[in-house]
Amino acid sequence: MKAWLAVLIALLCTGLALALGAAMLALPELAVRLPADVAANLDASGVAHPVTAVLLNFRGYDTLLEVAVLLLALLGVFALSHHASGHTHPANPAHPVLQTLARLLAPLMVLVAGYLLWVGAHAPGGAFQAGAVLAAAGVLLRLAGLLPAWAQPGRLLRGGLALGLLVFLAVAVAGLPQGELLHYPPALASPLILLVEAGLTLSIGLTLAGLYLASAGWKK
Amino acid sequence: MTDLLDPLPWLIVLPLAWGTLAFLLGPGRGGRLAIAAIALQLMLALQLAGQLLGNGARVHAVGGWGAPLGIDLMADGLAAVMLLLTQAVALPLAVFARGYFAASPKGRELFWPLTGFLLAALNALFLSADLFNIYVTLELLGLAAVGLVAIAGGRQPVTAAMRYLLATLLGSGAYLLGVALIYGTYGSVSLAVLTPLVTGDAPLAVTLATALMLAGLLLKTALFPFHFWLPPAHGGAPAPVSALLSALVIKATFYLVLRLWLELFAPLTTVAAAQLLGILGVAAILWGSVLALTQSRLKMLVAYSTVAQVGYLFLLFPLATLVPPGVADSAVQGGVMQAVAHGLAKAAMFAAAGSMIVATGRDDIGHLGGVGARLPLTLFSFGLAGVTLMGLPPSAGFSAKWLLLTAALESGQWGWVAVMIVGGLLTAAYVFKVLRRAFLPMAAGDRVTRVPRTLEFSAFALALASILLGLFGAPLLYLLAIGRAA
Amino acid sequence: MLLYPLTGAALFAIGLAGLLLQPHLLHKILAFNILGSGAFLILVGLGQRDGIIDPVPQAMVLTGIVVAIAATALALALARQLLDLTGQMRLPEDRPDAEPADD
Amino acid sequence: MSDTWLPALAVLSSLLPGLVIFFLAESRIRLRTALNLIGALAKIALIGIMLWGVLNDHEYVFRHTVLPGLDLVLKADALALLFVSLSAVLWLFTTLYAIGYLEGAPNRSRFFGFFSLCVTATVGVAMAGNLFTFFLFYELLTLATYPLVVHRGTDKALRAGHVYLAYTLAGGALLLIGTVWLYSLAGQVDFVHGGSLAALPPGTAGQLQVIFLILIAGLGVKAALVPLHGWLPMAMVAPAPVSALLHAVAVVKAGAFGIVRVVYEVYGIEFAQSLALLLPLAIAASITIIWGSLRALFQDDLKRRLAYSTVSQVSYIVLGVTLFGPLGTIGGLVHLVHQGIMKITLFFCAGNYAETLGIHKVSEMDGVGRRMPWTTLAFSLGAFGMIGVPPLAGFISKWYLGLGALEAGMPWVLAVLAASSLLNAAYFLPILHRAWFKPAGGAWPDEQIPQRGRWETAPLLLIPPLATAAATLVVGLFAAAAISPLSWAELIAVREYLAWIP
Repeated sequence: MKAWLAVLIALLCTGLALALGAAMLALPELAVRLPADVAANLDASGVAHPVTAVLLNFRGYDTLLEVAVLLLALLGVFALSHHASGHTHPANPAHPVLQTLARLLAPLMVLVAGYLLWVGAHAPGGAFQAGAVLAAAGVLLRLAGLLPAWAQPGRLLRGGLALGLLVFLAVAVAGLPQGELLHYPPALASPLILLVEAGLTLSIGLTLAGLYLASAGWKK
Repeated sequence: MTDLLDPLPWLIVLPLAWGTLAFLLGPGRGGRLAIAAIALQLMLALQLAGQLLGNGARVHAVGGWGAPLGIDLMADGLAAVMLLLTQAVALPLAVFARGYFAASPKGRELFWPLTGFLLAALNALFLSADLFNIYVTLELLGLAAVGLVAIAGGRQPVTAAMRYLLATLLGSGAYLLGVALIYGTYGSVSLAVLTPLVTGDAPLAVTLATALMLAGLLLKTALFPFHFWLPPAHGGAPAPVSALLSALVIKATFYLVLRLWLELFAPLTTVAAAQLLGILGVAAILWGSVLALTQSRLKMLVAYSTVAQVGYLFLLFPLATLVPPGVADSAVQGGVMQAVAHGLAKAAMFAAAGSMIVATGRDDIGHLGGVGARLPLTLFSFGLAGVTLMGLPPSAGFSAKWLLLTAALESGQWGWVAVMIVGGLLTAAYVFKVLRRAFLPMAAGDRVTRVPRTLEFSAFALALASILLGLFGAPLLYLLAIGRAA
Repeated sequence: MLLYPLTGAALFAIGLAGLLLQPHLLHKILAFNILGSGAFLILVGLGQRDGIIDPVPQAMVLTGIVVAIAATALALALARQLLDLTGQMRLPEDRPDAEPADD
Repeated sequence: MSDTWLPALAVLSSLLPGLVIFFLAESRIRLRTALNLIGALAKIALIGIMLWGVLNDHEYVFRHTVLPGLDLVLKADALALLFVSLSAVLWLFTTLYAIGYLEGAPNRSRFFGFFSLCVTATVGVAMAGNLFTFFLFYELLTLATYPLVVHRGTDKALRAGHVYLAYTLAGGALLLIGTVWLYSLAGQVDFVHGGSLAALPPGTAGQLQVIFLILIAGLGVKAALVPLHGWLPMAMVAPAPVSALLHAVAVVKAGAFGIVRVVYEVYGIEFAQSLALLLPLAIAASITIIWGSLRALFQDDLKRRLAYSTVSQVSYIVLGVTLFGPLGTIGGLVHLVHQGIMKITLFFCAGNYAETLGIHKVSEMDGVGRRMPWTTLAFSLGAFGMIGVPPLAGFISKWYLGLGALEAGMPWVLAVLAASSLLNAAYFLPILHRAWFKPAGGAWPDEQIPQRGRWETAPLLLIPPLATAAATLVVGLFAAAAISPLSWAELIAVREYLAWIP
């Protein structure tokens, strides 16, 4: 890249940063204050934790699409690995200590995931955090040589990956008789959200793990 | 019970569902499912348009909370037009894709799931009335598009996909920063809530946000000089993918630019900014057309034609900004008509090009001889699509040109008239470059095999639609007027 | 009170510069993440600039993070395959359309 | 009901067969021929009905709104029918001729498909009820003709097609600008007797003059007004039936006819006169007439010579339009028909010489009159007509043009007419002399079709030129008859000048 261009870009970025700073220092009073709304509707939301309430109820639609994005990324990776040279060679044998450790930790991590999922209703936590822990377990097992890379997912695995989104969609549609998408009946809000989160935990865990495991088999 | 059959949410849920199911079915499966589902989506879009014509624009408060706490979906005339375009283009393309991947299977494994998510993203984007939710739909759209570019594998497509991904991520990054600034200023991301709050004397943060969001969207729309990523991406992907991307994906971000410009940011728009957009459009028209003329690969020619045609879309801004309302209406109608015309015609053109490539076994304009004799219907479709792109009557492209020309003349902006005329002639130059070659007899050593009928007829259907819309375009304009503050 | 958003502004600018200037794809991808984090900081930070904790931007940022992860993963996979195909982790400098088609 | 649909049907009667023919296999010759003839006859029948109606002061109008404030209007009035009947009848002959001409040639489905589209466009041009509709079919005509011009696929043909497109698309662009500009000034400009622009505020006069210039330039390309005529001589590489189409039935006529519409029914002859637009146009036409004839003198290639003769002859129509007064109008309009009949005869004959004996150059024509007497007879009739020998068609035209010139007080036009007639004689008579009186110089260049009994060439090649040659005689002899082109032109002139004649 030409030097003058680099300098120009650097200058522009600095200018942007300064402009942003200046803009932030000159902000008016907020016209809309959502925290109050959130607090006011928290009881009706079916969960006690405001962030979870926003994530899965008030703005649950964002989350629905977010889950789709996650699965979509994995589809993209699978699309690539259809053309990746060299396929699943078994994981390279790892140190026995690592293997034993992984064998011990994996079940524990599943347990932690379950806890995070449950606690999400009233404290920081929830499906994504839980899924991340599950995924970590998957990666750990792979590193320990206990899990093969996923060249192409089998029917069962595909089912697991899609489950979260399908459950979420089903619940979303179930809201239509109330008038809108994702409109939980107040009485059923918390069980429905728990159902969705459970499905998401599994699928997000598998998806995140998949994002690593799908390309793990490509040739070096 | 009527709520359960409300077309608006189903337009988003349905493609998500069938995309996921197609993934469940396994590599390469799900074509029939997709075609059936898209046909259903088309009916839903028509039903929604009918509802709008009956009762005007409508809001769907997801979760029942309503803005600003919840997310609103909003369907007005503009959204309905784009929804109709999307489903109407997707249906023939799905039929085309089934035949195409049967003939050349490279990259068929995940085409259907990715397409399902792509259509879901488009529909969700058109219906969203929430700046942050639009960000999510943008990312869904971008990743689906990148995935589709890469499905064929190989050096050129993967490079193109990488370039495309970085460009689209940068674009949505800028957009997201804009959203953050807006929320930080007003405390909401709902268009309905924000529109009355944004005024001419808005703080610096909002001006910055406007610039950042529009710039990000222009990058995703591939307006000159942000077009660098488009030709390799659209020219390198399998034909059905190229068609989807050129016809629909760039229109989505254009739609956002238009909506934000006309509604949320209207108080901040200036003639200077509008002129700048118009000038970039002119540059795009000239640069894209000239490069299209110099291409030797058919798909690259069509891809550069997209770069040029995107330019036409942006001519509407100088014609619609701070001019008498009548003129502005005509300009907006022209711009949207151009988007629709190009959507149909470019889909037809890429489909026809795909058939020619399958038939000749190579992507080379120099070896199209004999296509005219062996694939008359395909060449005819390519020609009809070309007529629309040239803006010759009777075609939707002409209606668009007519509306824009009228706006230009009535606001006394002669420069744009000249541009549109010259652009039309340049388009003719590169379209006839292809037609002339295809009319020639087959060269020695070349081969032109027959292609499945579905390939030829799906392309023809799209091309015919782009012509007929030129004769029966009035209803579209009535629909478009719904919910627009005249 | 504006510490976070101001930091965010700086991060965004740094990320932007990196994304544009760094030739190596891994650097570009990291730069994109820095850029994203900057935007997230601004979103959360400005949201609670008057001292009241606002859960809405926090939820938005959680969504944004997941999206960013998804994008990063796809980007890494693409870069990885590009490495397999071309032996280098950078986009060819020459004009993209000048590349020979390999199909 | 049927009244509104008749014009649309007249357009469809060639559009539908054309579209079907596109997708017929090469081998389906009989079906293709049947479709062609059915279409042509159906069109003639429809036109016959409308002729009768219009004669009794009836007008057939078809209107369809394309966009708010933009209507597609097909209107069968006297002027439209003058042109439509000409092209419909000549289309029938040309189709017959083409069937014989292209026997065994490749890509015939494509050829006849575009052939029908061409005529569809011409009928649309003729019956267009406003400028937009006219523009629509004018452009369709360009697109439909291109594949015919390049039909042979040779480099020469491709280059000719290139030039043809460059000229006509540019002309179309000009026409579009003029049309949009006029619409933005005056709203929808429907074609009405006496024009409609006179009502506009006087402040717009300057704009209207510029628009007139743009419109005429756009139309002048197809009408081959010098210096916009460059494409026409090049386009003669096309097969003979296509030349007939270009020179007699469709393309140049569309341009000339457009000028007629713009002068009489958009601006109105009086208003055009008051804007001082007629004289410049008259001068342009006169220059074209002389220039075309001069160039024709020096062409050895027969079709090229005929092409330049067309450049000259078509401007007679334009000239007649610019002569302020009914007689000039009559002269111009009647020549629209007469030139068509005479020129198509000449091109048919040129095609026969080429197809039968491989004769392309005038210098190869020595003694051809003995080998092909009937063709040469037809050619001679056409040629004499062009020169203006009484009582042939051309004479009638020139007679009325002369009277019109005097009526309009432009006597210098007589000089132009006289000069061009002399030039016509100068480039036609030598051909006839060679053909009839010089002895044949040994073998013909490339004899394709041998003499078979009385048939000097294929019947389908011989009958059309004989028919049209006979027509040149008939329309001249019986010019006074009730339904002759002349009396029809008089009918139109009366209606155009209704506002003006007390």
